[in-house]
Amino acid sequence: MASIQDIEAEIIEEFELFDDWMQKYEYIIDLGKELAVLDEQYKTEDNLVKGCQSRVWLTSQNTNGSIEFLADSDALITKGIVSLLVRVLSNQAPQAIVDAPLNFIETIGLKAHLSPNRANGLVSMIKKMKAYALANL
Amino acid sequence: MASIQDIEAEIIEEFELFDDWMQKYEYIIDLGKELAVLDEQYKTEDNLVKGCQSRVWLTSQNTNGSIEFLADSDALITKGIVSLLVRVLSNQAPQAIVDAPLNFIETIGLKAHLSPNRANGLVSMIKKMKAYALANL
Amino acid sequence: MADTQINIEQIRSDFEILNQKVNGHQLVYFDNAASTQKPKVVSAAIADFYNNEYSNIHRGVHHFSELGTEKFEAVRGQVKHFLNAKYLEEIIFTSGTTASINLVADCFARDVLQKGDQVVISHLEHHSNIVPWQMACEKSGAELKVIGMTSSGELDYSDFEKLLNDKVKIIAINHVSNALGTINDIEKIISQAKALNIPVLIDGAQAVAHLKVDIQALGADFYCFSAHKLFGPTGVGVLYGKKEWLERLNPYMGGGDMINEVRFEKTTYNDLPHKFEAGTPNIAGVIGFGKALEYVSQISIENIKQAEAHLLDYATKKLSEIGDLEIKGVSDKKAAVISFVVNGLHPYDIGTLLNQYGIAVRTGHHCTQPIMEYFNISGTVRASFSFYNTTQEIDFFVEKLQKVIQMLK
Amino acid sequence: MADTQINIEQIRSDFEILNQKVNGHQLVYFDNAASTQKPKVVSAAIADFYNNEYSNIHRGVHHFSELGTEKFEAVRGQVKHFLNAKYLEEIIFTSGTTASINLVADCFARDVLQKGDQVVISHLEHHSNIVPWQMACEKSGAELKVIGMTSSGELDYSDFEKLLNDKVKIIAINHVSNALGTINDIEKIISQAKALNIPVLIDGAQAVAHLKVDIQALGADFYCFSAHKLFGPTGVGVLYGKKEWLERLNPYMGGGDMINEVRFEKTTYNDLPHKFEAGTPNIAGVIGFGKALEYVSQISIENIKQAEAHLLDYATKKLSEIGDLEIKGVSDKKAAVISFVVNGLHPYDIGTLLNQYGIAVRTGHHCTQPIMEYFNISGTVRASFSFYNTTQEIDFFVEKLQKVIQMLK
Ligand SMILES: Cc1ncc(COP(=O)(O)O)c(C=O)c1O
Ligand SMILES: Cc1ncc(COP(=O)(O)O)c(C=O)c1O
Repeated sequence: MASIQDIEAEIIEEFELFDDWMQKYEYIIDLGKELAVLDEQYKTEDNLVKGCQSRVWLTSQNTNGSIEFLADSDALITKGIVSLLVRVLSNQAPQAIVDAPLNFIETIGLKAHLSPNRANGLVSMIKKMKAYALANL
Repeated sequence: MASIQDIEAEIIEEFELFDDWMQKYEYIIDLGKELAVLDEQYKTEDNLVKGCQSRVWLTSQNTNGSIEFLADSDALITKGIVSLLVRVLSNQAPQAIVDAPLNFIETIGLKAHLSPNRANGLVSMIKKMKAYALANL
Repeated sequence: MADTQINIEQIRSDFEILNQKVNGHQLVYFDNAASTQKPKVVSAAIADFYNNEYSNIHRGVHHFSELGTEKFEAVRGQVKHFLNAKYLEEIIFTSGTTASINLVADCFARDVLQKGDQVVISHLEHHSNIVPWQMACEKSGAELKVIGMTSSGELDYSDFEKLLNDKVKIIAINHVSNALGTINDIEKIISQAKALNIPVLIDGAQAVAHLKVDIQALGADFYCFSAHKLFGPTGVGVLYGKKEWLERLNPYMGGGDMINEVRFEKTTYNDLPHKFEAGTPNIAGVIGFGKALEYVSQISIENIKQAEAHLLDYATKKLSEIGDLEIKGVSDKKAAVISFVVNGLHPYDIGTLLNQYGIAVRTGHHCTQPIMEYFNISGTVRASFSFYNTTQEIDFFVEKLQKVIQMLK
Repeated sequence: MADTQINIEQIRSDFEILNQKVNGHQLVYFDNAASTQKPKVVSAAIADFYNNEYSNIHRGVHHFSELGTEKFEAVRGQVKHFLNAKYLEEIIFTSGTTASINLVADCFARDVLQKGDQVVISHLEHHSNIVPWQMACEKSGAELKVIGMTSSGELDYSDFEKLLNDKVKIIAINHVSNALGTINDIEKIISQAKALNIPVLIDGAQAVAHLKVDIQALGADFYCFSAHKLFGPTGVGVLYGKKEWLERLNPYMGGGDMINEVRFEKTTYNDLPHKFEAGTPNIAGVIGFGKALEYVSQISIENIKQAEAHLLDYATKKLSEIGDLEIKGVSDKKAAVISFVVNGLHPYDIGTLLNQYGIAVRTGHHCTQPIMEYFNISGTVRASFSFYNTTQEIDFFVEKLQKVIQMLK
């Protein structure tokens, strides 16, 4: 498995290909569409991450010290970003997840979506992912 | 008895003598000092005119259709202005009191003291004087 | 001008922000129901007051304290005139609509409502006209009753009639729905309530910028709104209350200015309106609000209404041509608000992409979750217009919206 | 500069109003305890926000809504830093000190106080820290207890100790008396209260502009102040509350922003700090307040304190030389406030005549009637200084005061 740093670098490279915001958003939307649909059984109140604009569901699983995340959102753009976060943080060791700076979000120009003001659930999702990793250290 | 108009004109004339605000205020202060002290028996809660900066007491008496006002204040400047109002409105017929425009206050430059914001009780006092006259029409 | 009776060029130059660029595009501000922009006279008045005349007001004998008091109290007069209220002391300044409603709800919970009484609101309310009443009911033991809504986004008036009975101690209804734009028939509601002697509070937050309110003709007992939705500053609200009611209710907050005499054994309260205005008010905000009212009266609400009706018609027609787009709230009496959903698309996505074109719309539940629940949707995209908007802006918006829908499909 | 560590010329040029003429004289503004003046950066920030960036905040996905939210929330961070609070969500924005105190008092009346409980305030309080507690006691059946004062204008600490017992459910005390300037020993009060686990609310309205407040070091459970007394805009207040307390108390007002989910059957509340911030806040005011805090931190509270201590000493000495003049409040720990009476003369007369010389002082009871009653006077003349005042202004004031006294004698 590639390291978090490697995957982040990979994503940054992918985004460098885009000339304008439209291509970028189209890509994110595609990512959102492609993200494996979360099984309805996981869309529980417990797995729901608060965010009054769009909702995010997240489940986490620890298999021999490697953590897997499954997630979904009702909004496509949020879902696209969710897919990036899942790609970066899934199947990593708990400590690596806890330490992940997630700089790529800013580099690829999506920082605004990660502001706590967005109320799209992403900030809380990251917090939850890290908290889960921390609990599984 | 001179009419309200005459007394107002008289007062305006008196104030025209003053070159600056200091003379004017000195005169008002003197008027305040000279105003017959209201007998303590009249300084009742009932006769008190609300005003949180300075307090005014007012009693009114109707003798054969001519109304007499007696008044006092705990602040000298207020008392001076009270004395002018008493001078203008006392011993007049109720209708004349009700109708009195009291323009002299503005003409002699004391309008600010009569603003409802002053909280010096003067506005309420005038209201009370007119209300008493109205009730004695 | 082509669009309206009013000189739109002139007007747009009064609102400097309309020249701003967002993401490389000229700002198209269609979030007026959340808050309107301010003509520059408003901020100029505020800045001038702070820089050249500032002082705390009420009871100061010095020059600037008097001047500020005069200016502040003059705005009370403007509001009285604006609403055509009967008495100056019926105008209470608060920090906003929400504060105005909470004031009444809390005073009612304490002074009026009893266990077994009922409070009537509607399904169309903003959270600010729901939650205070839930809290008041919890405090007093009264019961909350809700007038239903119809699929066109209107009040269900027959339901309202069924709810009327002498246990109802207050009815609280918005004048215009912020989520759907529906102009409610509050005249009807008030007259039916009057017949049973039930007081009515109108949440006028969305009405005052769009239509003429004559409070004496209406006969409402309370009327609440925010300055920031009427081209004025944030942090200023109005509570109109009928004199008899304001006299009957005890104060909401305690503090400076609202007292007559403070003794530890017993405190007596000041006269109206001060009884309900504890503490230093938003002096500069109120003075700025005075300028906004002056500005509005120059343009005239009648002209504003006309201009907005035109924009609403135009946009409704244009949007109706977009496939899969459904407008929520289709009453034939509407303020210039269009809420819509596009089949299968999330409002958040649409709003995010429109923003890339410099178009500001609001997305989400608009603080009206019960309405969203009624339609079984998570939210809408809401475009809300003001008289400074243009049909050109609507054209641009519709064009980009179609593009955005394509991207998301 | 001769006066202080700070460049007074530079500073005075930041406050444009100090150049105004009143009745032909340069304004001498000694009414700082009522409200401070604003550096021009404050009004400039407000005007700029309204003209170029305005939008309603929270939950908007469009550019200006995001920008506004960021700026608004950044000020919360500044306040946290200013008070050295532990958590961001301990900072609640209100409309003023009075609103902050009412919020706590009302929540306590509902959630904490029971019949037989006691609330302790002091004889030195502003009406805004008396009346809300009287109302809370009336609602809950708790009893109001008052710490006495001494003839020097200090709290009677031995009296305070006598009032301590486990029926006391909250102690509410001002940090600095607005009428007398006394800096109360709140450290002592808080530590004695802590020993009995009694929460303490500090009314810091008069403190924040004059001395450094470190809320973690202090250990107060609640701390309230107004922006307008800290060189900021009107209509903005702060309630600091310890997280445990804010979590325990239920919301004060209901409305937009403070909810998580609204259902007619049941509404759930948002997290801190939003739980206590219902409705559209005073966005522009808070952003302006951020500028004021930035300004204060550039000057530094330490420098402000020093400059003001010098002014206080200077004025106290000068005034003490005037016969028949008696300073009320002679604690050796005082903020830059001098209240005085002149034998036989009414404060209103003195204030009125000083105003003719362009001197702004406050006269009356200063919203502290119990203090006036203690001294058996109807009011005082209060000169209160800020760091932008000068000893030259004090000289002018003292000279004219003597003249005024002569006129009135
Ligand atoms: C000690 C004290 N507490 C409370 C207040 C009330 O502040 P505000 O009027 O800003 O609510 C003041 C202001 O006069 C004060 O000096
Ligand atoms: C209908 C309605 N009521 C109440 C409010 C609350 O107004 P404010 O947030 O200014 O208190 C709003 C504003 O969104 C509204 O649209």
